[in-house]
Amino acid sequence: MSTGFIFALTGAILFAAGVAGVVLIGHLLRRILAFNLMGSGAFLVLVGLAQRQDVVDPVPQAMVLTGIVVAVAATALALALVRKLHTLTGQLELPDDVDA
Amino acid sequence: MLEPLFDPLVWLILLPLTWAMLAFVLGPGRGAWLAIAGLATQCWLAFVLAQTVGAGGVANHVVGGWGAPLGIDLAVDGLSAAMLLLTQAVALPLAIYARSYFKSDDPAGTWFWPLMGFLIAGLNALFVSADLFNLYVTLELVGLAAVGLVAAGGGAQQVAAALRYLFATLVGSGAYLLGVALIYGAYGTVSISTLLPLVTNDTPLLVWIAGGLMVSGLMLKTALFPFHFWLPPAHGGAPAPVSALLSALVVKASFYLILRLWLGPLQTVLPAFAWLLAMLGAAAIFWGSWQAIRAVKLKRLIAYSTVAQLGYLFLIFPLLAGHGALEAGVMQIFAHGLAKAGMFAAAGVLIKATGQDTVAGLAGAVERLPVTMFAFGLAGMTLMGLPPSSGFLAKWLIIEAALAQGYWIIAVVVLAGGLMAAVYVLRVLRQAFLLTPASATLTPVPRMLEWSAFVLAAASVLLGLRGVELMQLLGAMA
Amino acid sequence: MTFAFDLLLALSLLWSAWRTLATPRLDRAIVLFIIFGLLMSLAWARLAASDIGLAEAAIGAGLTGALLLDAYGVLGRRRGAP
Amino acid sequence: MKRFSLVVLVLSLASAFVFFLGGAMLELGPTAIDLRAPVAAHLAESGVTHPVTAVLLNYRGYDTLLEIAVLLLALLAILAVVGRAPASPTRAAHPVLQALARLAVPLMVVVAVYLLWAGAFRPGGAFQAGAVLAAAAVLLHLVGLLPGWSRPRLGLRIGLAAGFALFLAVAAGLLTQGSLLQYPPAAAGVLILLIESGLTVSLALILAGLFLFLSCEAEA
Repeated sequence: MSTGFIFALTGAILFAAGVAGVVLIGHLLRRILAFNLMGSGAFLVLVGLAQRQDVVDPVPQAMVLTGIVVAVAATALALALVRKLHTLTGQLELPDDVDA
Repeated sequence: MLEPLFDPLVWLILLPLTWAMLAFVLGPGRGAWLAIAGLATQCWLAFVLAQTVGAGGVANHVVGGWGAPLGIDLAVDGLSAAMLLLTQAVALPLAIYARSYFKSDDPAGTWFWPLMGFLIAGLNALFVSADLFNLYVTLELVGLAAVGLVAAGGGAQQVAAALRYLFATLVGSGAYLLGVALIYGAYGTVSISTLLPLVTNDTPLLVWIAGGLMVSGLMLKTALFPFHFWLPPAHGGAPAPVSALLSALVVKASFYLILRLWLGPLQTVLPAFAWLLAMLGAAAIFWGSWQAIRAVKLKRLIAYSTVAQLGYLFLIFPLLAGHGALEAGVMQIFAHGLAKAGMFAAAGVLIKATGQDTVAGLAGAVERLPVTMFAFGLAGMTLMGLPPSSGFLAKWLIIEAALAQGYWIIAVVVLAGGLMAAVYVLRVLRQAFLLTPASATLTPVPRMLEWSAFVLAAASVLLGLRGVELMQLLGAMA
Repeated sequence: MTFAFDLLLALSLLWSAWRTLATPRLDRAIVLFIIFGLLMSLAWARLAASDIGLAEAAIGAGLTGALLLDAYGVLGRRRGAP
Repeated sequence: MKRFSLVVLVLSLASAFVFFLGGAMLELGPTAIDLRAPVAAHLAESGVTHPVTAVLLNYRGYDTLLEIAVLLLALLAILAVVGRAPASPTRAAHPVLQALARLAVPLMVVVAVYLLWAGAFRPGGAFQAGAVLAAAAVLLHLVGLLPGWSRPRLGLRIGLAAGFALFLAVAAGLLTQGSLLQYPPAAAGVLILLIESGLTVSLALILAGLFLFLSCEAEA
């Protein structure tokens, strides 16, 4: 089993765990962590699967660099929103959505 | 052949990026005129591009001169040209509307112009891209801009809605990204034109999983039932110009991408899910309409109507193998885009004037704000599908395609959806026709707000009379 | 030998990810997440992707970790003094 | 009980997903397209010798242009969310820590410049350099030598947008060569270094801004 394949498989598990975390966990900071695990999983699959013969491929590597920057941008925005929500309501979980 | 320096395709991306950046540098609350001038130019560019595509088939731009699969290609066919046209045509009146809507001290308007610029740039870049990874970046550009617009300057409800929306959109694009990763693993390329000849009938299981991931992610972003949970609070809670942009354009972008994958690189995989998507679409029509009928708040009602109207788009998937379904889908995108932008804009006027966001508070609105209520009525006509509106044309085309292929059940769903739309639209109109209560006070509203809402709503009706040109444009497919 | 190392690294990644989501204390979860980020940059090095490894260490573990810790500190302090 | 069944449902779905995905990845043959050959073949014309940098800033430079837009946009969205916050007083740290920071920061600047310069032919480049500079700014903030940012003044806004503006201007200017971002091979190296230098400064400011704007809001 090649290095690339091992990490592609690891990535698949991380992705699934991350999505399960975002769906199941109510605490917002923890959800942000889960989202980041999900992103890391997708990145590992992208590079690992492309390099499953253990030959370096620069194209997916460049794509992952782009992806990491996008992920940190999204994380920072999510944190800003969580902090704002905490300032306004004192809560770290999403309130129920009501039409009133 | 157009001069590369003046290629409208590229400038539709560069121009909004430029004015968004300049509006940011100009500072808080500035940049309205910059945006309006930029959008006016973009309208013209989209029109020129549509004419070129209508005459010559497909417009291409090879970024960097490398060509796919090494570089990134941009391509515009009839479908992309139509989406570009709709985006600029909806955004320009909404920009004029927003300039009057946001007062100088409104915290929601502080960074509205650069955020809107990035949103429009992301949408245009999405509609022209022919590279699956590049499409991912444009999806994130659109998603983060939309979340920023929802959250801007808002209270707890709005921030919570934005967070819900953010997690939905991030999980959606994450699933899409994993799909792209699997496609790259299977074929070694993410360029749509390079993938097309590689996709054969003995598709590997990995590509099936990739297709499932990408479409599920995009369904979440399109708010297809049962993934619609994030849409009503986000679209119902944002300022009116933002709601209008999101409902008219943003959800359509991810739908467009599903359609693009369906007609392109995933054509051997996705048709297996056609009836599943159509069933969810039908469920969306009934559930969204029912919630709209019951809604207390006016903007909530319109947001649930969006959930329902998006359902019609998914009815076309079982019909795509036959004739006329694509035209029906695009007509529905246009009809709902223009009508819903007009309706949210009108609702913004009503809320500003009456000072409350409830259906009950509308009593007497017809007397006091006739133009706005007329706009609301015209937009409602399109949503119900009354002739001669474009909504009628869209529904007619869906029914025609369904009956031609023997799927009468789809025709029944469309007719039932139209009736339910009539119930929630008439519910608002009936309330507005009541006598003004003696206690009601009305804040005066700028004329520009009323008229830009009217222009959008009227366009949604008038398009029904000029649908042929749009159909011809769609004939120019890759 | 390299296979064993890869497997160990993959398992550590999964373990730290699991603990990040499951550990009851939030501050530990964040520290575990930073550890996860550092393990990720090791994985990138094993995949001969030093560019990503550098970026992951600086941005993924470093900046994201700092943002999370800062947020945790502020939210914790607010909670302490209502 | 409902909660428990949801957990079981999601976890079993996730396990099934991993099972099928792993199996599907195992049965994969060689790919029809191999981009390594064209990446290597055009490396001489790309203006840099490090393949990842060539992909990032030349072959797929358009992705990177949009990515900088995403980053600038995220900062903008944060500003829109945070709203107006008064400038906060800095918490002065222990003098030893401050002295250490004063020592570390010039070193980090040197590392950043090295990373930027190295990017052309080996791992490194604008992103890593910008991240190191941003880390230096965060460090200065943490020891109390740099206050959190309340609202971006004109100068700061120009700095935040400059890298993106430069990239956009070069991309559009190269339309004269035939298409967006089509570097002439002779000038590619210089243009890429120009873009990367601009990006380093703006990326550092944006990444630091993600921290410093948020940090300011917290203390308001």
